[in-house]
Amino acid sequence: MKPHLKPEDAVKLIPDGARLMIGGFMGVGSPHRLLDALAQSGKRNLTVIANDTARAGVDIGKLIRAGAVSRLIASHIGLNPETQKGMIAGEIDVELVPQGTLVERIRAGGYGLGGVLTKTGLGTIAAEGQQTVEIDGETWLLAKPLKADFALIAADQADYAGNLQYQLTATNFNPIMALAAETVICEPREILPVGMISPDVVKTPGVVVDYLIERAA
Amino acid sequence: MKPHLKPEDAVKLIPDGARLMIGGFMGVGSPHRLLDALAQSGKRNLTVIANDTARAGVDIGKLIRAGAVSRLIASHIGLNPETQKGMIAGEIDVELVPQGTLVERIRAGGYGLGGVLTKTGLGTIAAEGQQTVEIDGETWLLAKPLKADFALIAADQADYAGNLQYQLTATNFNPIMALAAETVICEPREILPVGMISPDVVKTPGVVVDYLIERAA
Amino acid sequence: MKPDEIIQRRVARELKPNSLVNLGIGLPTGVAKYIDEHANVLFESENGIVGLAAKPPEGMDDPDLTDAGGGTVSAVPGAATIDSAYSFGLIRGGHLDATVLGALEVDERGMLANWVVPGKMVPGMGGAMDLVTGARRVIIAMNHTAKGAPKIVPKCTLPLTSIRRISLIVTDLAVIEPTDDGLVLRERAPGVTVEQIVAATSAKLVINGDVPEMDLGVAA
Amino acid sequence: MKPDEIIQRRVARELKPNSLVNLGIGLPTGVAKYIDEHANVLFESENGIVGLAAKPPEGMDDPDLTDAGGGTVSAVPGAATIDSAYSFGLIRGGHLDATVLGALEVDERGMLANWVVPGKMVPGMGGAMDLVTGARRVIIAMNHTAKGAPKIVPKCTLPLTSIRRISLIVTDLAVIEPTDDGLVLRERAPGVTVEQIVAATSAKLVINGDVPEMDLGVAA
Repeated sequence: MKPHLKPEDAVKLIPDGARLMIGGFMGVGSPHRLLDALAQSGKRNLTVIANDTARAGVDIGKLIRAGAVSRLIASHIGLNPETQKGMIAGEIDVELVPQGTLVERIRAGGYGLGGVLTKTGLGTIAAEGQQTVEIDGETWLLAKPLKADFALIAADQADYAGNLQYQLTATNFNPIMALAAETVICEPREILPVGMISPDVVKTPGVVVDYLIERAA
Repeated sequence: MKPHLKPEDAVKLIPDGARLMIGGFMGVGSPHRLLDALAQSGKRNLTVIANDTARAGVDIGKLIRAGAVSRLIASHIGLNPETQKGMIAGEIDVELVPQGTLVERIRAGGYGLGGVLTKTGLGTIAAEGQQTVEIDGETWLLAKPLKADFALIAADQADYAGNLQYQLTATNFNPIMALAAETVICEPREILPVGMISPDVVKTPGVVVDYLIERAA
Repeated sequence: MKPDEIIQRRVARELKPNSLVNLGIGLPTGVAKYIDEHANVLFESENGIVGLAAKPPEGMDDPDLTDAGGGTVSAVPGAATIDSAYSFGLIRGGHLDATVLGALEVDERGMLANWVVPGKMVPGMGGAMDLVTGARRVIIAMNHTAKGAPKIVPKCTLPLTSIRRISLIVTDLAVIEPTDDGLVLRERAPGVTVEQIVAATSAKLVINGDVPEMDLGVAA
Repeated sequence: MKPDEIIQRRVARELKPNSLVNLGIGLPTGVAKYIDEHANVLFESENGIVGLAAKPPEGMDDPDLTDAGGGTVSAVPGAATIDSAYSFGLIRGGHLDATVLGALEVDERGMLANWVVPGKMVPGMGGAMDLVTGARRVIIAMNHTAKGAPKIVPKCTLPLTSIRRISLIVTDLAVIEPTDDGLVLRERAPGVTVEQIVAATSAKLVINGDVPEMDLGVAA
């Protein structure tokens, strides 16, 4: 059986300065209770890798508002003015990455690949300072793999062994991040006995998940 | 509704000299009826990209026995002595690629990526003549994307819109190949009305599938 | 007809039956309203679904079924859920027949700037760079001018979204196609003159003979 | 005890509870028989499943549930199906705790050759190169000699599988660990002398004091 924790105990595993991947897209498919607990925990100096920071004070936006984040790697911060303010004030070091490149960088980290070769961003300011590679006379941008200390992900159903399935657009970055972090903590909507999820429906095998967040009391 | 064909009509779409990706792993998850029809069609000079050539006279092995294949990109031919014989006799030009690199090369072709950066094969004869890339002082092998004219794949269930789901170890290369070919022909075990497969269970959206093979009469 | 409706109706006519299309948030989203329901145009949203449909009936929305703006949506029968990597595999890999996006500027080379105004607006590029680089056709849907200032300019002053040339510009005044020979004025909006279009455009326009009026499928 | 059983029993003791392990086809497959069922060692097969189990009961096999050799297998409750890309993501990405593979040759540097005999046997590397390059531990399970000829040699004469050093060699005669200082003889099989091992090995072995007998968990 997979170790299972309350959100407030799970965040105790995370030290100040940790590098976190956080699933979700504008908060959809984010581990809401885990983010609540993390925002309340008073952590500092976190690096967050995520698609976005949701809206002001919502989901990942709670971490921003709590001043917990000093570095952010994301594709979009447009709907969270607090993140933009933090960036402009120099309080948050923000690296903006095209969304498709961001998810492939995370995948490359998890899959043991050396980087991502893409045309996206080539010749734009998003590519400044980045390595390029010539392949058969064509130029490709080389984007480096991303890894993290922790992945904080959300799932629809988990079983006791940590097998995960996701629902609809709450899937997004979650299954990709599950392979790219040293420690994977998942907050599922419900937890079921082993054998209740068909092997063909599992999108993340339990073997890569380290902790499940228990259901709300 | 997705166009649907009998196997013998589907193979008429495939010209001599075509480049084919064929799903399956030792025949498991291969499009059996389509391969039967293709082997009987008298095609010549095909390029086949597949994990293996199954056993002598079985599945992809039927194409080998029929003399239809002049070029093969695969990870393993050890269980089909006819393929080995063809290779040694110079009748089949065989490129052996590590399995994990092979599937990533196919994915890169389908995902619009410039190549695969891997440590696998580095420093071995499998890497001879291949480009390497230095990233932060580390050397990575660059393996190039693969694309094909046709992907011949198998699925467990399809719906009328071509959405596909796969079963157990019959999944293997099929969903990856479905993105990497100009024309995708799928032989499902059963075909269901639209709405019978949950969106979360679909592994290949119907929009990338061009033809379904009808059920056997 | 309102300017937005002109743009949306005209863009709708660019979308082919049985094609896969990504509509940007805002004005482009409204294009869906004007697609013939029998055309079987399938919408994908980069947050992970093929088969996106209109807003759900009141009280029937689900927080796990959303568009790229985070708003709840519905889906067509036969929709498919995809993760973010697959979503951008479709986009980058050339499986997306068209994307419809807004613009801050488009220039004579057909280059697009739509993601950042340095020092002012830093939203991030989200999926825009992948969409503009990877979609088979990139259709820009925008008002011809912003606060009276032309948005179709000789050369973008804002950072580019991609160095790939976009396919078509549809505005409330005109349809313009970037080509090797420059920006070709293809159509006028109903009642708009070539002179009005030229006056509202700071880029050079290539005008070949008579410029026909847009066909919007309905009386404007 | 037969040579294969010695090897399989000894390798089984290397596999840690709650770990993910890939067993090569042939002799390594048999290791599974000797794993404590309470240890929750999970087997993955590179053709796409986590949670592989023994052969199915007669008449209960399914053609869509197979191992990497194409033979039918069963699965544990809580198994998960994965596609080939994900399978090698697990392998290459360091998520696989151990792989157990056969060998044609292993040498003093700990390099492995196990996929080709040029001019004679051209099976292809299958997943071997990824497994040897990516698994956290690579354990070689093989007979110490082939037709009397040593398989542990000064330098591989056959093409290498990877330039990554393997973790451990378990044979019917010995347990040997490749280190920076060379091949260290760690254990003897029951009843086998150090002299017999040295005689059956053409590579130089590092022998530090007394070499203990293997603990196989049962009387040999």
